[in-house]
Amino acid sequence: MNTMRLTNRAKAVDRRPMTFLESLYLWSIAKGMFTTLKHLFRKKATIEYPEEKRPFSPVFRGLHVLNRDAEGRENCTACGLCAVACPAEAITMEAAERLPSEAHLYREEKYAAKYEINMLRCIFCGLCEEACPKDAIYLSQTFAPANYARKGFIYKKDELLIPHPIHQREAYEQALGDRKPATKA
Amino acid sequence: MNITPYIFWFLSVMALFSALMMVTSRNPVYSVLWLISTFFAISGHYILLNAQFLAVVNIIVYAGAIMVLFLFVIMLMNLNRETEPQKNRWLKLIGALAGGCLLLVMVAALKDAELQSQQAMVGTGSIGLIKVLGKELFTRYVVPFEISSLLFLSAMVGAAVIGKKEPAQTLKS
Amino acid sequence: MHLLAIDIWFILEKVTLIAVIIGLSFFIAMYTTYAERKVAAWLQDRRGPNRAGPFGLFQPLADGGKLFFKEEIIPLTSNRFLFILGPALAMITALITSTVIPWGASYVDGTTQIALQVADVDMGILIVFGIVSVGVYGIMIGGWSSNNKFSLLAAIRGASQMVSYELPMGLSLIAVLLMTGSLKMSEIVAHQIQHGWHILYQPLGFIIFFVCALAECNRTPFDLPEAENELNFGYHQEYSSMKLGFYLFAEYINMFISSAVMATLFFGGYDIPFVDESAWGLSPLLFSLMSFAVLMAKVLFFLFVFIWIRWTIPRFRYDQLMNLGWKKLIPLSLVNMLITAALTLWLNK
Amino acid sequence: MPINYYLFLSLALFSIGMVGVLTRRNAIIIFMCIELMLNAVNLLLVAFSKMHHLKNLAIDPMVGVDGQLFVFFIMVVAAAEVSVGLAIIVMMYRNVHSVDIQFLNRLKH
Repeated sequence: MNTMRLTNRAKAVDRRPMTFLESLYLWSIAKGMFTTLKHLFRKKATIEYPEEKRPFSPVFRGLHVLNRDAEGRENCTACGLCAVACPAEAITMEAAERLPSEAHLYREEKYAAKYEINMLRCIFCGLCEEACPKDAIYLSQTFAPANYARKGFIYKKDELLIPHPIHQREAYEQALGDRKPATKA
Repeated sequence: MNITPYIFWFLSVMALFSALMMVTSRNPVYSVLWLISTFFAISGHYILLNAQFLAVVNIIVYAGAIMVLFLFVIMLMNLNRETEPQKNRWLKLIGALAGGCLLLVMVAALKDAELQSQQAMVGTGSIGLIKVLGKELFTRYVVPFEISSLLFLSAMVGAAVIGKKEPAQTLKS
Repeated sequence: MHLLAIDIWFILEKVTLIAVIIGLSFFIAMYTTYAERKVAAWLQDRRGPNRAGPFGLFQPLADGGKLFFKEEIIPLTSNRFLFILGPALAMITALITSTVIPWGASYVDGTTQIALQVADVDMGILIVFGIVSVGVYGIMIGGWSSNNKFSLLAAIRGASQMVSYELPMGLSLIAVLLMTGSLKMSEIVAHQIQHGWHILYQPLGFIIFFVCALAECNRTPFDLPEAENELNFGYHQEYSSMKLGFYLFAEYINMFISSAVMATLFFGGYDIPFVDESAWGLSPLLFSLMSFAVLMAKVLFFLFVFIWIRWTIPRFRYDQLMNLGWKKLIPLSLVNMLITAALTLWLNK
Repeated sequence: MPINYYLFLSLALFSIGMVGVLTRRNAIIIFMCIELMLNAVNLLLVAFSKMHHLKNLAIDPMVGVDGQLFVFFIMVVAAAEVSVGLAIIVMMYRNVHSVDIQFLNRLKH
């Protein structure tokens, strides 16, 4: 017997013909009934989803969020590094120059006028997050919801942007989740 | 006010109507169902006569076992309206006439019989109860009873032997 | 014709009783579907339906509502009349059986006496058998009139199963009848109250009866006529909407009634074991209600066992089912009957 | 009930069964008609037993039991007959693929 033993639970199959008592199956039936009865009192494995959620692991990567700084200005400068880093080519963007009157909206002079992520393509690898020099994009702890059309999965900028930290404090906190990114001051 | 006659007439009409439908319907499955309805009507009559045991046995044996067998056979042979063999019209007419004549003759013969005035005891009387029947069956009629069990056994064997497929036709399953 | 003579109070009493029993049967059947799902979930470490109402208690209502509002489909090539007759028959035969079961001790208050039993006839248990044997037609007619070969095969499967399991059922019952000497359900219960439950004297008979009851109700491990997933859903394959609901419902009512019959025949009916409850001096109403509650407790226990078995034991193969019925249960019940008969003779000599 | 009613009812049922036997060609239906005729006789036997019971109640309370036992035996015989008869019909169907009794005319040749 040179076969490798993977576990210690292997058992030789008993191929002896059944005795008369065994062939009545009475004991086996009783045993089976007892087994199921035991499960009646076990802890239930169900997690009732909308009310009760499984905790995420710290490295979980969900939908993307475009970050704002503490004053509520968008971090993104539309440098395109995330799009370049993306192995699935899910990110497209168009840059625009900030007007003087928009200084409270965008942190840098250049900003993303259009920013789209195709969630059908995205593989949630998190490379965009690593590529971003401005800490503008990171992957949150929400996961992709359902939609009726393909078009619904192409997330526009307004769907990606995190809520305003001053005007919508609660929603902002919620969107941040457990993983608070180190916002640059 | 006594409702017995009403029940009697209702059951009689039901029995006769179902019997007629049984004979005249083309679809064999319908025939079986109408015959079951007839048997229920006859069972109703038995209950009316307080022959409770026979009423229940009639349902168990006839409606519950014999007619199920008939239904089985008909369903398995897939008999329906289209495959039903028909006699030609004249033969049917003559058959109906012959049956009618039988009824006529018997009614005419029995019309003036001296039973006229007799009554059947309805609703009461204990002879239809299982206790009385059983006692009689197992004392006075014990020999016929045992013989009938032999008859059953032989019928069982007979049916099994007849119904068995020829060895050549048996499919290995 | 004293039985059928018009007595308005008598009729009123019986009609009320019938209405209550039918209502009860429906109610219990409804909540057995709920219990089935709940217990199935618990046995599999799940939670079961808990969305509709507290603990999901309105789930059966939701299911019923869903069935009612589903589209009613009558196949074009089916036999319309029989297609409708099938589920109706299944339902009627399931409900009629409840008439002869004594649901509790009679309410005796001075001269008025109200039996908690629709008809205490001499033929009691035989009537149950008669109705059960007629119950085959609901299945056969439904299966045949669907004009679908799978339905037809399932119907024939079901019918032959029911016919074959009626025999050991009847034979195991004869042993009980030998002990009581009466077919009257009320007397069978009275005999047990006096001499102890039949389960003590007839354990083998009870096991046979129980197995046959499982087969008669088309419950797992004998649910070949309606194996949902692998045998094409059985005789009600073409049914939809409330007609399907009737078939499913009739099955649960059958379960309820057969539990009641088992409790009555083998577990002393409405009797409380080890104590003499009639000596407690309860008021007649309370006494009747208590006896009814005791019977219901036994019935609910059996319903639980039915469900428990369903989620434990796998289904038989058809030849195994027939083998068990004809080659094991019938000889066993015959032996049981012979032993009982010999012992009864010997002890009564 | 007057015994006449039962007499004529069972006569009518018997005749209907008779007509069925004469007018149908399906062996199974003919068989069923015979069952109907047996049942008509059964009904009459029970009615007669109750009639005798009523008439002779004072002399012997058990009179009339024989009639009902007779019905019981008829049912026994009918059950046995059906099992064998249906087996024969099934056999016939297997051989000629029809339940038409006209086919059985071939037995003459």
